[in-house]
Amino acid sequence: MNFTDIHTLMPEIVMAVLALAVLLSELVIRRKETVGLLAIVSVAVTAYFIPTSFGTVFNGMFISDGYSVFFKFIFFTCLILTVLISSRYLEIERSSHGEYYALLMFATLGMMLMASAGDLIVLYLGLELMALSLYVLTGFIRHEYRSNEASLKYFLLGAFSSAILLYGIMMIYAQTGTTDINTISSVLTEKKATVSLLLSVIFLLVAFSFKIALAPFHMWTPDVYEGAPTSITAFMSVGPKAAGFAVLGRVFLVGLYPLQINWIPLLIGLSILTMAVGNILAIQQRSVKRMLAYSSIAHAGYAVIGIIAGGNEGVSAMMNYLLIYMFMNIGAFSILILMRSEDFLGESLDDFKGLAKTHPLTAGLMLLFMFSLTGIPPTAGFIGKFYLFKAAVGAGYTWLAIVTVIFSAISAYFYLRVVIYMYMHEPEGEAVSLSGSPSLGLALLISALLVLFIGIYPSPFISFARIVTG
Amino acid sequence: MIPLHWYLWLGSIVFCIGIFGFLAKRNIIIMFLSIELMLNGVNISLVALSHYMQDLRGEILVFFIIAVAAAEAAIGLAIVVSLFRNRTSPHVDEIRELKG
Amino acid sequence: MLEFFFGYLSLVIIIFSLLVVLSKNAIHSVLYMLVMFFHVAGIYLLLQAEFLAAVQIIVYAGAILVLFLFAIMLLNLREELSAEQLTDGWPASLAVVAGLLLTLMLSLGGFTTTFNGSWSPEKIKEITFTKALGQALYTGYILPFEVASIILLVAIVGAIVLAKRRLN
Amino acid sequence: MNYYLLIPFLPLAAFLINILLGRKLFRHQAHWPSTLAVLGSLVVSVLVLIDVLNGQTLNRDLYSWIISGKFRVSVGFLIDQLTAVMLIVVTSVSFLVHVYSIGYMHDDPGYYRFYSYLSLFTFSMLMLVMSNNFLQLYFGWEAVGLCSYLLIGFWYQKKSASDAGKKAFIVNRFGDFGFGLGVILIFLTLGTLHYSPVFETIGTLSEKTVSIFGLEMNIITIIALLLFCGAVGKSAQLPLHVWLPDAMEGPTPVSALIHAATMVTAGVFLVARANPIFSLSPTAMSVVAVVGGLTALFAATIALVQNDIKRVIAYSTVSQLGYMFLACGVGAYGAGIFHLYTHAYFKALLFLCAGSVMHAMGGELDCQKMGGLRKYMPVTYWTMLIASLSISGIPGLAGFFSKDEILFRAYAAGGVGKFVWLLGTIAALLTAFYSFRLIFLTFHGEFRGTEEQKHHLHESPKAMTIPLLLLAIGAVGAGWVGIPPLLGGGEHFAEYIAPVVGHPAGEATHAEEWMTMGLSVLVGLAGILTAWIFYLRKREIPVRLAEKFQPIYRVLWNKYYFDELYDFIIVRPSLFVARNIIMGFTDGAIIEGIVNGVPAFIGWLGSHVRKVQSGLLQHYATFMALGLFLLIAIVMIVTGV
Repeated sequence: MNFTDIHTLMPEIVMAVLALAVLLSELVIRRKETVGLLAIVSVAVTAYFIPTSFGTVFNGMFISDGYSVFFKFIFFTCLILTVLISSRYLEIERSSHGEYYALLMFATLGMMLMASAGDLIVLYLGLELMALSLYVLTGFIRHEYRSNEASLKYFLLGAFSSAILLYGIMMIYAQTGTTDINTISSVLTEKKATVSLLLSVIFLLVAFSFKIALAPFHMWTPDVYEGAPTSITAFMSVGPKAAGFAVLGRVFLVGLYPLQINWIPLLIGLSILTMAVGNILAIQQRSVKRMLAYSSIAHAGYAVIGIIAGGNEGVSAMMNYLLIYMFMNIGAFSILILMRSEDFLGESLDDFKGLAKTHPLTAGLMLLFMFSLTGIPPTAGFIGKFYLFKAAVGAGYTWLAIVTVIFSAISAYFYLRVVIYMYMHEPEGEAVSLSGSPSLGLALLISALLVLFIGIYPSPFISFARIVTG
Repeated sequence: MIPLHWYLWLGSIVFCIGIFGFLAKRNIIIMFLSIELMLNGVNISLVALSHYMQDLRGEILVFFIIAVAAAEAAIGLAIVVSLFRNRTSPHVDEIRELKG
Repeated sequence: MLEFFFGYLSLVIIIFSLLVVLSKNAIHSVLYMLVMFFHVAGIYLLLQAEFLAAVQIIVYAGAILVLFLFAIMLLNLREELSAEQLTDGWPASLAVVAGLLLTLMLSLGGFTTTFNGSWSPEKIKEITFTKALGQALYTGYILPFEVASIILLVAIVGAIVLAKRRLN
Repeated sequence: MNYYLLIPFLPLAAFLINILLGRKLFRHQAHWPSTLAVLGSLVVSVLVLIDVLNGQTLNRDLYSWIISGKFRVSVGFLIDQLTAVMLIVVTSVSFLVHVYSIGYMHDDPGYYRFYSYLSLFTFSMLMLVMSNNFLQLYFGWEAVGLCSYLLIGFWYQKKSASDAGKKAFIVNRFGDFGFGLGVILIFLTLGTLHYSPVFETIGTLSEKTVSIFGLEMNIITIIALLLFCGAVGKSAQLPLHVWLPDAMEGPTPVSALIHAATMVTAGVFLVARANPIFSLSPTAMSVVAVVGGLTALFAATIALVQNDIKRVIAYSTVSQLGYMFLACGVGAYGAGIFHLYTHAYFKALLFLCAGSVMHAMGGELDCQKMGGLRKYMPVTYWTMLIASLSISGIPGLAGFFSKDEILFRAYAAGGVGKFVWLLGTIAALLTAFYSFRLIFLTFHGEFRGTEEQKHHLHESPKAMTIPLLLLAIGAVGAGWVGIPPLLGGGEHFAEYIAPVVGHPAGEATHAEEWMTMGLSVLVGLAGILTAWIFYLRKREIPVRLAEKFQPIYRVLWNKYYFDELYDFIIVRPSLFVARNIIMGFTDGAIIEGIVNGVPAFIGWLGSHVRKVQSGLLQHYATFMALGLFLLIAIVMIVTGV
């Protein structure tokens, strides 16, 4: 790499430097909100360097292409929305700000590296950077036991999955003599699918499945999502998951593409199992936060269909789905944060009883997000699912699309149950008092508008994803 | 010359002992130590592969794995410490408030 | 001769790994681990990776294990000694792990590599492993190297955040 | 010509403003955004009409919502002669109703809600008429239906209102189901839903038949009949007319706008819009004509004896819609649309006058308890009189030209046309009679209500009377654009609409034209005269007639027992099944097995799978290891190692 290629790495460098700045800013900045604002400005500055960043450096170790840029766009938006919904929450939980935002930015940096990784070494390091930041963020509310427990579970299982990932990388390295994803692909095209090769594929598949929470490697998700601070849950269910999909797509659809016929059946099995587990267990939940955790598992099961279908069509459908999922999911979590106050969790289904009477606007927004998560037109969720199904049908997996539709129908039960609780039940006890803030309102507004906008006018997003993958 | 697969066997044995420790031990700290065992298994295999392939990648990856392991240890043990502030049990089967 | 060293090292590594897992006393586990780490370093030496052997001892034995010892000191050791060490389902775990080990060893058996990179043992011997690794790290692998430094920074920040006392 | 976008989106903006901010900001000012928006739409509609008159039509997709191979869902606008007429009708009546409601609804607690629904309705109706494809038409169709249910049940605290809303909803399901099937069939056979390719290629299907229950049917006929199903439901034709009279539970301005001038005419619009499909199927055309003719007569007979003024007007609406279908059925789509257009004004006027009367009478609807209101509310009286003269077909007024056109075209078409012409002419007699019965009972004679009501009698406020006057102008003058050549006119309307719907077939001599025209005027006058004799001169005659023809009277009074019939053949059996059979089986297993079994099974499954999620880290790790192991095992087995 020459110094002139530095522009390719500029977004990452800027993000790292600004994350350090945010970390230190708490020493000089008194007002907490300003730190959050600084984080948002940092994202904007980083995003500024994105358009000029296209290129491949370090012998293909770092790739900035349309694919990675789309994912970085998701990460940035996710980070901004998370910062917006965090400030009020941190106040309620009485936690410090500087490290929180800095760790969020480091996690995002890790995700950016994952999306751009052209080499398994960079991929591993990016993944660890993200994961380590997230372990800390999950346990950020130190005085709360649930947060500790979630953090511990996440950490131990995460480290376990990293070890499995490393074993997989080792196996791939043994078979191909390289860790470069493109070279792996070209070496594999000339090789027969031996058992040891398939073993390495499985190790990688398991490790990535853990990151995107495919069953049966999903089991950390509900516990961690429930125990983590809600703002972090919102972040985790979107950004890191998208990053997991980014590496899954890159490694499996580029590096391991020659073995496609071997891993597709496995991924289909995992996808169906994931949809089943996510949807069926979500029905059982009384806590909306935990229900959303299971729902995020189910949605990962849907999104994987994009990778199964493969090709421009499938990958762009998967990317769009993740983008859409971000808005509807962060929106739903924002409502949960809105319900949270000093001595009130506001996570139980019963807390939503009669919300339409006491807080019609909040209920209306929740209705929108629930509809979108269910996939009811004209919300964005419908568009996301539609293109996934279309990709599946186009790739010859009509039956898989039908299975997915059935599971979506089941999912309507628990999403619409929230709506029924809000609209058809009378409020119980004293009215829920909302703890809104301008930034939370802004996050809700952005999410709601985009859920509607993508639902009504999806073509720019669809064609954007098609172009960057094409 | 020692055959390459001896090293790989050694690595896989250590790796699997690590998995067993992780699955079977009740003490979180020993579980964590087991993960270090798994990493060492991977490291042995990687160094051997690297040596036999006459390529540095594997060794470089090992270097990074050790660095990350150090970072993981710091964070993991900090999590354990903050957990012990609220509960004193080191036994993983007593840490189960979040479930269902 | 090399085979003998390998046999000794691997035997010790396997036995001590098992001891780490099976020992009742957590402190003993850490100490067994220490022995095992030294022997892994021996394996690295056998493979001409003297720098990694040094790192293994300095970082693993010197830093990581000390952290572990520190954490173990927080436990109530007396209670710990009398407590059950293994989970109820350990036989099932053993079965799964044994199956896994079997498949891994079967598939890795007789594995040889056909790849021949540019870093032959002679060349490494000539310019020393440390220098070779250093050159690679600071040229082609500068990006992951920098990322690793950020990871360590995050670890420091994270550890402080998690372990410091609660604000007011 | 991009400003046409403003037409639907101004009301949409008003809807959003009112629904989001109304409760806080516009509690009592909610009419401002909505009314101004619809005024804007009206102005733009006039501009569009001018463009269309200058020959500028437009058909383009605004954007595509979903593109998937052949399947394209897009929002698009088709602006042609037909659309332009509909736009004028919808926006003008909607605007006047908005203004009228300022006075009518002024102290209702749901004021902002009312206006937001009105705006939403206007938006949906405009999207419906401006659509350039069947799917958007269908969505608009459902959306106007939704607004209609919301507005019928606007006073949801009142049980009859919410029941009427439900009834409208359920009855419309039947029609919409057919309509939906029709749209799907079009897509399946032609692979597109855009009007222009559909209409261009529909002819290729003329040879295709399918066998239904052993009956060979042309596929075009099936499509046309399915589409007509939707029209029958929405436009309240036989036998799905039962919801419309009940819909009068909604606020009166809503009745005027939705249930007289706009939404209910969507069925006619659909048939006219899809005329290339209908014209290819003589069978479907005959069905349309006969259903229209029968409905026209049938509804008019019911209206003869009803006392609830809004219901009389509602039946009158059903009857007039029948005329429009009659016209479409004989190929005179232009005449049908012409009547739709004139009818919108005089019928909206009738409803608003009725609303004005209700306002004065404190909500009273029984015309037997009124009388002599002429003195107290002159504006209402005169405008209602104009509307009644118009609907009765008195020469010179709007209704005369359009009704005469329909009857003449029906006669000229021959065949089925002659038959429906006869039905229409009889219905015209009855129309004049019941319209004037209403006028005489309400405004003439002695006041028959309570003293308190008499004390309260007053003319309505300006906000209400001005729309009445404006609509009266429409009721008089709207027809002048379609004066037949026979009376020295240029038949401008028929020429104007011809590019969309073509010229009606059938020839007739001048003598015959004079005959049909003379006859319709004659029966109109006869009807008025009879009403005058019955209700002002010799009030005992109707009473005696009712006694003498007791059975007929009872049948009419009970609206041919349609509600009872449906109650007997549909409602009760379903309730019976629901109560006895399903309830009976709940202790057993069959129905429960199906209805509750699936969710119960999933619940049972979930409660067991849930136990796996034990909270134990080891379990999770074991499952991961097991998953890893199983994946390996599967691959090993499959690859045969």
